[in-house]
Amino acid sequence: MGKPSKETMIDFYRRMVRIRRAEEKLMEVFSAGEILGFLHVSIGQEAAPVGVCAHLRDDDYIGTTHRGHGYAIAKGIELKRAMAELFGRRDGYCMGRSGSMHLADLSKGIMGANGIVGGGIPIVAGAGFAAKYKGTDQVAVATFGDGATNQGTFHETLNLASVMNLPVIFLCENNGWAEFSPRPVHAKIENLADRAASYGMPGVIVKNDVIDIYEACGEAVERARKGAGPTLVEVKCDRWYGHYVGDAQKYRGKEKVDEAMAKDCIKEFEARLLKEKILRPADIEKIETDIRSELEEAVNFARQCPYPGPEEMAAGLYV
Amino acid sequence: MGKPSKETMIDFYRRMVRIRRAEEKLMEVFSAGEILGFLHVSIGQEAAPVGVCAHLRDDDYIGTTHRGHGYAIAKGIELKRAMAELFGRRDGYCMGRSGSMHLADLSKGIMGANGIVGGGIPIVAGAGFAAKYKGTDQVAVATFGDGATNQGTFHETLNLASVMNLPVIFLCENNGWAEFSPRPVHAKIENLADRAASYGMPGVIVKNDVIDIYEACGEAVERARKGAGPTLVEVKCDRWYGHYVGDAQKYRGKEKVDEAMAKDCIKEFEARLLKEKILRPADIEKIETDIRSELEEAVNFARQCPYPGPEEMAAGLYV
Amino acid sequence: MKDVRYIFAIKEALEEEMERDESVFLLGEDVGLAGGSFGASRDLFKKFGPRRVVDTPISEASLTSMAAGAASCGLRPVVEIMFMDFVTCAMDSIVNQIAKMRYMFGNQFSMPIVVRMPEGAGLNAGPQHSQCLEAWFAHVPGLKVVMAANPYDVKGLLKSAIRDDNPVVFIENKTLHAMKGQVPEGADHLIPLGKADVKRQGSDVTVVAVSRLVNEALRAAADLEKEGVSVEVVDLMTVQPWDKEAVFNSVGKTHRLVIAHEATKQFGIGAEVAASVAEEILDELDAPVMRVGAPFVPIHYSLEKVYVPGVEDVKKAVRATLQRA
Amino acid sequence: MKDVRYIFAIKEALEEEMERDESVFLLGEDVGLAGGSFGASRDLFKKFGPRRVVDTPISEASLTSMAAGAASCGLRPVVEIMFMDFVTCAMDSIVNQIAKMRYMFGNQFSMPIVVRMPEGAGLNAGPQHSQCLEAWFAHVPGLKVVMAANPYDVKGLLKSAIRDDNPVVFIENKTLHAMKGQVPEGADHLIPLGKADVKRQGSDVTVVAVSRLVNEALRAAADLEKEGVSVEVVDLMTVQPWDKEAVFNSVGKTHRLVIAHEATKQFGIGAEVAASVAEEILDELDAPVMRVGAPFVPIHYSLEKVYVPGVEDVKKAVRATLQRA
Ligand SMILES: Cc1ncc(C[n+]2csc(CCOP(=O)(O)OP(=O)(O)O)c2C)c(N)n1
Ligand SMILES: Cc1ncc(C[n+]2csc(CCOP(=O)(O)OP(=O)(O)O)c2C)c(N)n1
Ligand SMILES: [Mg+2]
Ligand SMILES: [Mg+2]
Repeated sequence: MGKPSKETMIDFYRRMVRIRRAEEKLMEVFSAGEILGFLHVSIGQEAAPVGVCAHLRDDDYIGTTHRGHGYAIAKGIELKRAMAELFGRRDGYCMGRSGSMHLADLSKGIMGANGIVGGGIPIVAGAGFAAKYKGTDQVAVATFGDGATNQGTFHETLNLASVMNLPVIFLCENNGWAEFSPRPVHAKIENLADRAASYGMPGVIVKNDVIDIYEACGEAVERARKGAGPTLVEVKCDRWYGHYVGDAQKYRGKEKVDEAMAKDCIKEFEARLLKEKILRPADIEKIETDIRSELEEAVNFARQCPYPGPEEMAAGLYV
Repeated sequence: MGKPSKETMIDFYRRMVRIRRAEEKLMEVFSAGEILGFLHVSIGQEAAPVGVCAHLRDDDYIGTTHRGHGYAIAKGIELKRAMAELFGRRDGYCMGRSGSMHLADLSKGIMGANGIVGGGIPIVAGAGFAAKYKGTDQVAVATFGDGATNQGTFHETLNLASVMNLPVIFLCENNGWAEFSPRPVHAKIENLADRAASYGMPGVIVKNDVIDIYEACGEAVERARKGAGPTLVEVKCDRWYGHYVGDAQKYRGKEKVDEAMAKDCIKEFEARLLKEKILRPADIEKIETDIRSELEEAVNFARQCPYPGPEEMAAGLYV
Repeated sequence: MKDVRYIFAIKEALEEEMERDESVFLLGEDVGLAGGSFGASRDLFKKFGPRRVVDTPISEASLTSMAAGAASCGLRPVVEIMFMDFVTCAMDSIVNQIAKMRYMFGNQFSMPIVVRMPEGAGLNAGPQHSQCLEAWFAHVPGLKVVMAANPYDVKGLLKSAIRDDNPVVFIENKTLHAMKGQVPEGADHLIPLGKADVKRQGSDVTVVAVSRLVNEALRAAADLEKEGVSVEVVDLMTVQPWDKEAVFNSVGKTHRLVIAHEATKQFGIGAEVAASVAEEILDELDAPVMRVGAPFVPIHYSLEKVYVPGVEDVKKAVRATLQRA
Repeated sequence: MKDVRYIFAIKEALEEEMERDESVFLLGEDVGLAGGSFGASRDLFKKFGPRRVVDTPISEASLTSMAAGAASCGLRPVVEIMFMDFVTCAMDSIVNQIAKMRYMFGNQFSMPIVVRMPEGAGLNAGPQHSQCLEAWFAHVPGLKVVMAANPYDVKGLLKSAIRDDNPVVFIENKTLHAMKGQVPEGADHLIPLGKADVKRQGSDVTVVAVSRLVNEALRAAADLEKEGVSVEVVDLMTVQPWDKEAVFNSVGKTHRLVIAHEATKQFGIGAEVAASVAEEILDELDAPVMRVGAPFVPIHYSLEKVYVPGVEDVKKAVRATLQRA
């Protein structure tokens, strides 16, 4: 794995912006009441999905969480049908049955978001198990937050993956918060990657920088693909908005929020690309325009999709 | 905490022998069909209960497992009523309701054995929580096997105890087996004490020697008592007999079993005490005789206790 | 009496019992600083401090068992499971440990613990955030199971649950959290566990309901009155042990029975009520028993309104029992 | 046909299906080298190797979900939970994940997984090793629940369960493991899920039973025949979805119904059968429905024999339904 080329870097940038704009659009339509239920955005955390998914093929697996739009988009979900799902429409990926917390597209290896904290980690390990069982070189990426690392399933699954030598990457986005409680409520240690030692697997810490993440995940994916076993990667990042859209983060204080927002993985990367003349302002404008119209299209698609009919509710529970 | 005195050393010896003989007696009456259900003995592992309980007061807590007779005895359970419980009699500690896997005597701080692997660990932490809540200097000891350290509750509870700074000692008896599967099936790492680092707590390894255990646990208990938080102690030991009485350990091979049995924490301690002239052969004889008659008495007591009557079954489910 | 929201009535119950008894404490995810995900412990952290209002990591299994350990040592924990769906992570704690500890240890100690959890659909939160699982707990010897339909009841029942020396699974309904109702002030408002409440007298049909469906049944009864049908609404309030006598008395009067809950109808708690009637007072029935409950599918995100049973379903069921003379 | 023990019939089913389909594999604690705690996979490790007979650490929650992940990627896992009591550790996996994955992900994949677990008392293994919890799973949309009463059935049902593209909770009874019975040789022995089996024809009373209680009911029927009572025994075999038609047909013939299972009677699966009868074919009943099930206490170590329902309880219940002309 060499350094990313200029084209790749521009692509990373475009992908991060695309996630950002998509989630901003979601916040907008959610606030307008067009999307129901809970909405958890990952704004400020776009580097990790782009950095890890750059190494993944369509037949590699990824499992996400309640805060999983970024990964789904980076792994190749179609915005139209994803939007339709969040709008609860029949043409959504889950036929309008599940919304944001359960976005999935197995054809792209997106195994599904999960509403249970820690619930998805072992499921993704199961995809790794299947790859190993079948003798393919597919890998599986389990993504989760810092809060999830205190669930029993985190521990059990890292141990299982380790003793079974599964091709799994455990990717923890440590944004310092689990809902409304900060890190000290959840763990005494600061670096969750240290927990890898309990399972005899490597643990790696990276900052919220797409290139750093790309490189760290590249090694982890390579290890997994060649049968050398799982890795735990911890990304240090910040949560900009509240736990869910509508959470005013009073418990956190405006100052701390401003501090978090000041660190922007997109703006920082943009500045670097501009400085290194990899990107010109005109490119940025073009990227933004393209994304904007793609998103308009996706939202319009979703809006005009029909809701599932009541008679569809009972269909498909069993094969 | 100084070095143990000669009297204390003799006392340790006596306590270990008492546990050994009690379990040998249990095996005997179990094989004769006088005890029902499952029986898991801890023969070869007597050093840990004696070493840790030497630091505990009656109002300190301990929680045990399916293999917990040793701790219950070391913490001060009455052999008579314990035996009666295993015989399923009305005068047993649990009124004959529960048998070996649920031996408890809260008046001595024995919170109960647990039939669920990993199930007792958080319950004991709850006792530590209560002590802290009440502002006492009581401590709580959770005992469990190596196999249990792969359950989610092990992880969750060590983390909880750590963030809450609870007065708990986590005592892992690493006998290298969980039922019929050896260590490599269960964990990639050899030293389970290393897992303490995941919670920012000290992890200590000791060999199966009562004095070593006594000293390591002394430090851990002291830490807990003065409010400095939990410790994980790993005792490296061997399982002599099968998982339960009746398990011929074919999966293990006679040679390996012989190897394990060659390491005897009692015989080794005895040899040392004899060599150092702390103990004379006549003392040993006296100890054995006393214990034998105590055990005869306990078994006779149990035998003559009545079974609970059918009408007692429904009593006491609710207060 | 003053007008109070359901969630605030819960808070009042917690606050009063904590004031009354130093051994009562709260434990759960975000119950402290944040005051609970739904606000049940708002301001209690400020008032009682981190010793008695304890934020935890996300560890449902172990925090619940930890509370059990504390209860066996004389404390009275009130655990919050944020959504009932997450109690699936703590089933060993509740079923193998909490429910059995007193009995299996020969009555050496009691187990005064309350595990609160909001259930139900209504927030479009999807299949893993909307379930109603009370039937599981009702099937477990050693537990009590309580469900409250309005602010008045939730306060009185929760206070009783906290004072009870047995473990109580205390189930709220998320859509009731915002409901307003008259609630007595002062610490003496206690509603006994194990007793049903006849929320409306009637003579033609008995509707036995729990939680949100009690309110739906009352609405149905009001509507049906206009059609000349007199419906008696019996709120079980405690599902385990349930008040068979009250139900049988009512059925003995009306001879027609509908049972309504939001949980999946199949193998739900309504089945036990219907079965008991068919077993013990079959002759009282002048018409088939009807059950109202959710259909046999996971909770559907965008068809939630279709999914959730409500007033119309109760009316339909009542009418069905009346088809027979 | 040859005489085979129940546990060995399970092994035959596993072995045949593994031979037939490369995607079938076994996963669980001590299922490999040791051949399973009760011997269900004896020798399969030797035959199929560690790739397909996979020993795991003690991690019920995660190993079950791991199997689910593998199933969503095209494998067909058979998970062993050593004692049903331990499934309390894996309820999120089974209920929030396995049961819902196909539906909530819009039918993008199926979930061909079998989770085997032995239930029941009989080994004096005490309150945490003897429970019968099938009612929980029957209440969960998305799962199938299967219980087999003898070696013939267990083989045919397990093979069908493994071939089924839906998740199946497959419940054995520990005391049946040693039972001998005639079992067909060869791979074609399949018993369809969702169909009940009339194990004995009769005209006076219908006994609907599952698992061990089917055999107890057959014993009861043989005894009662001597008293001139003709008992029809219907083995549900599949508890979810259960064969309402078969039960209703039988009740339509005998007009008297007893339901028998080992699980705690209150809120057990018998309640659903009784409730459905009271709801849909009430007029067919000539006498109150009777249920046989365990009393409402944890399983008692030394009074296990008193605790466990058996042939005498079935007889008593049958006689009770006959008291009414
Ligand atoms: C088992 C379970 N417990 C609690 C919750 C409620 N909950 C949803 S997200 C969340 C916090 C998760 O924190 P983290 O893992 O750090 O992810 P982040 O939200 O920061 O991305 C909690 C407690 C849940 N969904 N599932
Ligand atoms: C949740 C749960 N899973 C499985 C079992 C079955 N089981 C009983 S003891 C045991 C092995 C425990 O090994 P370890 O913790 O090392 O203790 P040891 O028996 O070696 O003392 C297992 C798997 C159980 N009792 N509970
Ligand atoms: Mg976080
Ligand atoms: Mg061990």
